[in-house]
Amino acid sequence: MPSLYWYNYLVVVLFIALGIGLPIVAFALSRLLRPKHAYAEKTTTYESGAEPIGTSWVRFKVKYYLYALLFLVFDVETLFLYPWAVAFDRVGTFALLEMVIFLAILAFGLFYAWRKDVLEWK
Amino acid sequence: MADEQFMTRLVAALRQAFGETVVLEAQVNPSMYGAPLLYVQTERIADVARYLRDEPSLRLDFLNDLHGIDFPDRMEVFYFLQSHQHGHFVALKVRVDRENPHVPTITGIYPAADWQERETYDHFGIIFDGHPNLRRILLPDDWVGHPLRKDYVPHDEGV
Amino acid sequence: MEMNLDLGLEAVDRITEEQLKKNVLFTTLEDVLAWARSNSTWPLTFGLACCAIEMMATSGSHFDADRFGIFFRNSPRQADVMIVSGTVTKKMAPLLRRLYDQMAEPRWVIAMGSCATAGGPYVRSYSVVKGVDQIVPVDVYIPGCPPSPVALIYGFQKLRAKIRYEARARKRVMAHGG
Amino acid sequence: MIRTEELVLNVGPQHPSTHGVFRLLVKIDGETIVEATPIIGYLHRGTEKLAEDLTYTQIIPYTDRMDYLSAMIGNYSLVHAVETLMGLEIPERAEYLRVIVMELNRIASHLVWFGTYLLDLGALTPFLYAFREREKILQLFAEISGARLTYSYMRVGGVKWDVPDDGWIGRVERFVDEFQRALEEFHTFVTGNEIVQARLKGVGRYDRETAVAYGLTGVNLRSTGVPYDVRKAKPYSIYDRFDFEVPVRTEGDLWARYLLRMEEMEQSRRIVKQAVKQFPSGGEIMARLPKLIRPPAGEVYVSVEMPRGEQGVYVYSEGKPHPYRLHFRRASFINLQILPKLLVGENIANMVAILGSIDIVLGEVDA
Amino acid sequence: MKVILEVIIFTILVLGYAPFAIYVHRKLLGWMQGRVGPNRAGPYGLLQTIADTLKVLQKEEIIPANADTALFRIAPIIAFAPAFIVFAVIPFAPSLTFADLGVGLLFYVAVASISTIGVIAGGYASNNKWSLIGAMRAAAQMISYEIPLVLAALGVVLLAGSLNLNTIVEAQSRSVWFVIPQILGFVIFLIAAIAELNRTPFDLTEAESELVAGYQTEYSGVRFAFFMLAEYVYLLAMGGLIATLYFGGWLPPHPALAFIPGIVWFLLKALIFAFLPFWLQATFPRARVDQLMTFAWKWLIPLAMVNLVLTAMAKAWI
Amino acid sequence: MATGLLKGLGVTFKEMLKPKVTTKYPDEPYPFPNRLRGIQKLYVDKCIVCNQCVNICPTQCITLKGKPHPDPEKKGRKVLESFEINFEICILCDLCTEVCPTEAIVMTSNVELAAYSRDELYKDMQWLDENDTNVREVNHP
Repeated sequence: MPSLYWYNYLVVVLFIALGIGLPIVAFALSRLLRPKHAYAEKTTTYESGAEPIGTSWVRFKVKYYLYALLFLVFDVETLFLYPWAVAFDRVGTFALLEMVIFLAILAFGLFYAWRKDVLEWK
Repeated sequence: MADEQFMTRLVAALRQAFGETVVLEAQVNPSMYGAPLLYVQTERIADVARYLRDEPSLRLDFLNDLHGIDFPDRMEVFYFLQSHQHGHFVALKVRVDRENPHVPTITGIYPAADWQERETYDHFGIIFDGHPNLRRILLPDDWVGHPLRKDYVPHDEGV
Repeated sequence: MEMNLDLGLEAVDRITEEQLKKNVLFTTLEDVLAWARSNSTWPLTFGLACCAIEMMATSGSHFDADRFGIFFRNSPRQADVMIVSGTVTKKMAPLLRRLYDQMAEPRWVIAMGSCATAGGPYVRSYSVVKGVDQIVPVDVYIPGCPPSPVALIYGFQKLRAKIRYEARARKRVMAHGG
Repeated sequence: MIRTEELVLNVGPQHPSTHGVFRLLVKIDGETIVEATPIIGYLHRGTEKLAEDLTYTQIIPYTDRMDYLSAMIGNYSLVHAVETLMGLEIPERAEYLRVIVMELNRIASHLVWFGTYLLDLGALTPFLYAFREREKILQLFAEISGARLTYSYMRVGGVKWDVPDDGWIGRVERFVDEFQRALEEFHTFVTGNEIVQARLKGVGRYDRETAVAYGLTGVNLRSTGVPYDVRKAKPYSIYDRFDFEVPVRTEGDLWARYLLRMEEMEQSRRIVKQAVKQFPSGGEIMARLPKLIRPPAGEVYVSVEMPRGEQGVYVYSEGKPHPYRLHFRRASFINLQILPKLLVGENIANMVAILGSIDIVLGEVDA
Repeated sequence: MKVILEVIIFTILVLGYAPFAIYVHRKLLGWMQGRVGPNRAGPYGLLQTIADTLKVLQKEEIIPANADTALFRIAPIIAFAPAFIVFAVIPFAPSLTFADLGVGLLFYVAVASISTIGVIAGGYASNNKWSLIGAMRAAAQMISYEIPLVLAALGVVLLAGSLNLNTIVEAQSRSVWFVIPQILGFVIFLIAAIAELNRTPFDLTEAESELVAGYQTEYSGVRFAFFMLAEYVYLLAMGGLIATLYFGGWLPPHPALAFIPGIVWFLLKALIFAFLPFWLQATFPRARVDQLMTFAWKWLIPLAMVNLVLTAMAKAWI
Repeated sequence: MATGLLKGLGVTFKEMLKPKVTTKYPDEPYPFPNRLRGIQKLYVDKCIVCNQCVNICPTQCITLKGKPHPDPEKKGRKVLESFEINFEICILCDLCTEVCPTEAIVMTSNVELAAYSRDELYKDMQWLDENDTNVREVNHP
């Protein structure tokens, strides 16, 4: 039933519109109520009361990005698992074996990262 | 008196190591747990402190206190040393010229002296020669004067 | 601005309270907003000295500042009230002013304890600011050294009354310039 | 080559975990601290200078405000120095009262430490429980001295107030019994918590030589195996009459310091319990003294064991009602020196935990 | 047209829920800490959060001079919208699912993780060091816990044979609730969910005692409120998902109790899991970053894989 | 393994059911002990203008002025003309009441003193005289 299919996504769009619209309405409402009195000292960057030294937009530590890479690998791989899980009843035991191999490769990758100390947060 | 004997031995040992003039005066102060109070030659204070810390029979390894005192004609720096191993105490004092106050630092021997010397500098303006980071510690860097001197006049520019 | 603050405020406070009790809907928008402001005073987590301990005790189980909607925020951006809880030294003064500047308006200041009010026991000290009102405008002064949590809660009640009064008067009301 | 940059970050003076107006300038790479510089003095109030113009009785309120978490012991440190200089005999009953309030104050002070330390670690509730127990002690203090925090209870020669005649001693006894259960609850609630253990064990470690060289005292020193407690090493008041232990551990890490402070509360509880049992039924609470105290000319340097370590008091007297020079050796001030050394290589979460474990009171650091 | 009305009613309910949740949060915390919590604003303090909301609306909004203004402004929307959008696919009652998508679970997981982008954007745009560290922590933590979360949910998908959340609930009416066969998966999912929600002991991104207020440090006024709102709405959404996946959604615990409408059962279960984090918050301290990451990568992910293989084996052979 | 965590959850859960310790203040007055140091009360006619309280005050917050006794029979004695406590800087150390030989100045346990203006914190003779609730019963131990 294609119409129901589209209907469902229409509702999703409605939710998206509301999810974005609500904050905008609230911001607009607040604009009517709130005082606006900005001066130079007020808009300085907060840093525990002291004057900040340097900006915070620096080349941040690479460690965080390594995790991002790892995540990308694992998350994409888990995506492959979803269709497999849904179709598991139909594809049967052989698919199980395939998936165990797939997972074993994944686990090996994790193990590799582990041994390479990528998982050590320093 | 045990305290007297300890002091006599201590003074003798110091004089043997650094010469007669190293200890200027010595007395036992009963209000300091009977610790000998020695006035030490100002230039030799670091050597004396090192000796007191390293000599096995003394092992005064704990710098309990360090502070300054201001008198009309001179300033003094007071050190209170203590031994965790033997449980005895020694108080040292050096005299400093008010106009040109210089004392050798003992931070190399007792890391504990670091902030206490800075505090003494902050309050009295006594300069500890060789201190790695002799800046004001309690007062702002641009403060004028040394407030614990008796002749300190507040230099107040308001807030 | 010389005016009998005390009397004026208490009267206003009573009216607002009664109206609110009757029916929230029938009060004017101003009253509702004032009610909201006065019931949600978030102080900045900012302890200076001894008074800070009593400030902590006020949020402890025994006095429970949370009852009044007093809910400590760490960032000045989200705070409404700055409780100056202790001695302000000359070294601290510029930083305190910066923190005050960084608070979002409307904002209030409580000078807690005699040190913040006028220097207290350190009034003759070389390094202490004689009253935080030289740096930031103060709304409520709480004497005591340190004021007990009861005194602080009472101070907050006074501040709430003032917030409601200000909403009616539609202006800031400061006892000393401001 | 990938190059990352370091950030210079101000921690404090307005920061929830600096316990006051302490400022720490840290250089961080990611979250790892490369260099740490403590900046103090934001609460420097010039107590030592003020004291030179005050009589000894008038200085007592100022000692309240130095280590404001343990004002009773702060009071005692000053009167102890003056009494030593004068060679005074203190009435028995006053000595017992002093010990009871001092040890109760030690418990109260450690409770604040316990609460705020767990707050630093991110647990909200222990803070509330600790303050609930502390409130009971403050109530007892308010009953005997009239204040909750700044007691000004001690006087040269004795104490200001006798016990309230409505069974104060009995209430103290009841409190110490109840407190034992509260301590047990803390242990189930916090000490046994695996996250707490994982946060504390093996972190912020230093050895015995470092601790001694940096002049650490109190729990910070005892966590490295040096059994140095002023109450035993330089006995004062009537501590020799009580059976208590000086808890010592050798690990030198945060966990050792945590356990020691918890154990100290138990030991203080034991002392109070014994003192209450032995409490003399009558007698004076003040030695006979002139109204204006003029100690003889001379110098005195004595110490007492504060909850944070050894507090030394130096008085140079010229025989006048005012001290010529008064100096406090503040335990927190000296203990804090080791901080930059401990922080290098740690991350921000550990920074907060290490700072908390040194247990500073800014009123004392800056004086 | 009917659906628009329903959605609007629902929106109002969600907006009403958030103050209620914050109120419950503060009351529960208070009771667990031996105090009474808010009790002044309105009867029993019920209007406390309303007062807070109205006050926040009146607060000035400061945009730091050094900040990336545009990003700073939209970050709260990015954080809030996903938390709200995911409600579209949650089955509240047999006949009440707004969007009955075939890939419901996938939709949920995909959309919910966008929230993180808002947090990171807000933290980065502030140009504040505390915010930056908070944002970086958020990035590292949320992506690390995303994997065990997804892997654990796979066990349920395997059992139900569908990604449709309605089908998953219905599958549980035929057998037991999935919490029983998937107990390991449930524990992993719960832990990962709490980490995704940034609740104690995983509340590292806004760790008060370490990072002042984390990524929200520079936010004031209504934009700050939306970060807060996002958190609480996301809590309910996650509670709803846990109830759906593991506790049979709208199903009554026993067929004899079927006379009570499904929506009641659903809300009951969802609220239990939405409020569970408050209890944890009252009890636990915060874990450290490195411990947290180690826990995710060295314990949860391998365990989730084991759980998946075990489930598949059980399904194939039993 | 996680027994400590579970026990902790038990502690908070039990606490939730226990009665709360929170005080009823400000709905009810807070029961302070009688010795509590709140603000002073002055008995004007008891004062003999000996100036001891002025001298002992560490912050010098008391100013008083005396005048000759109006009753000519009590020549040489003095009565108060004005008495002010600058409550801005009073630290409630209790030394003034301790030295007062006639108990003219005593403590009360009133702490509800917050003010909108610093001027209100100057407490004059009349205010201190009228401040007669919760007066401390025993002033000299």
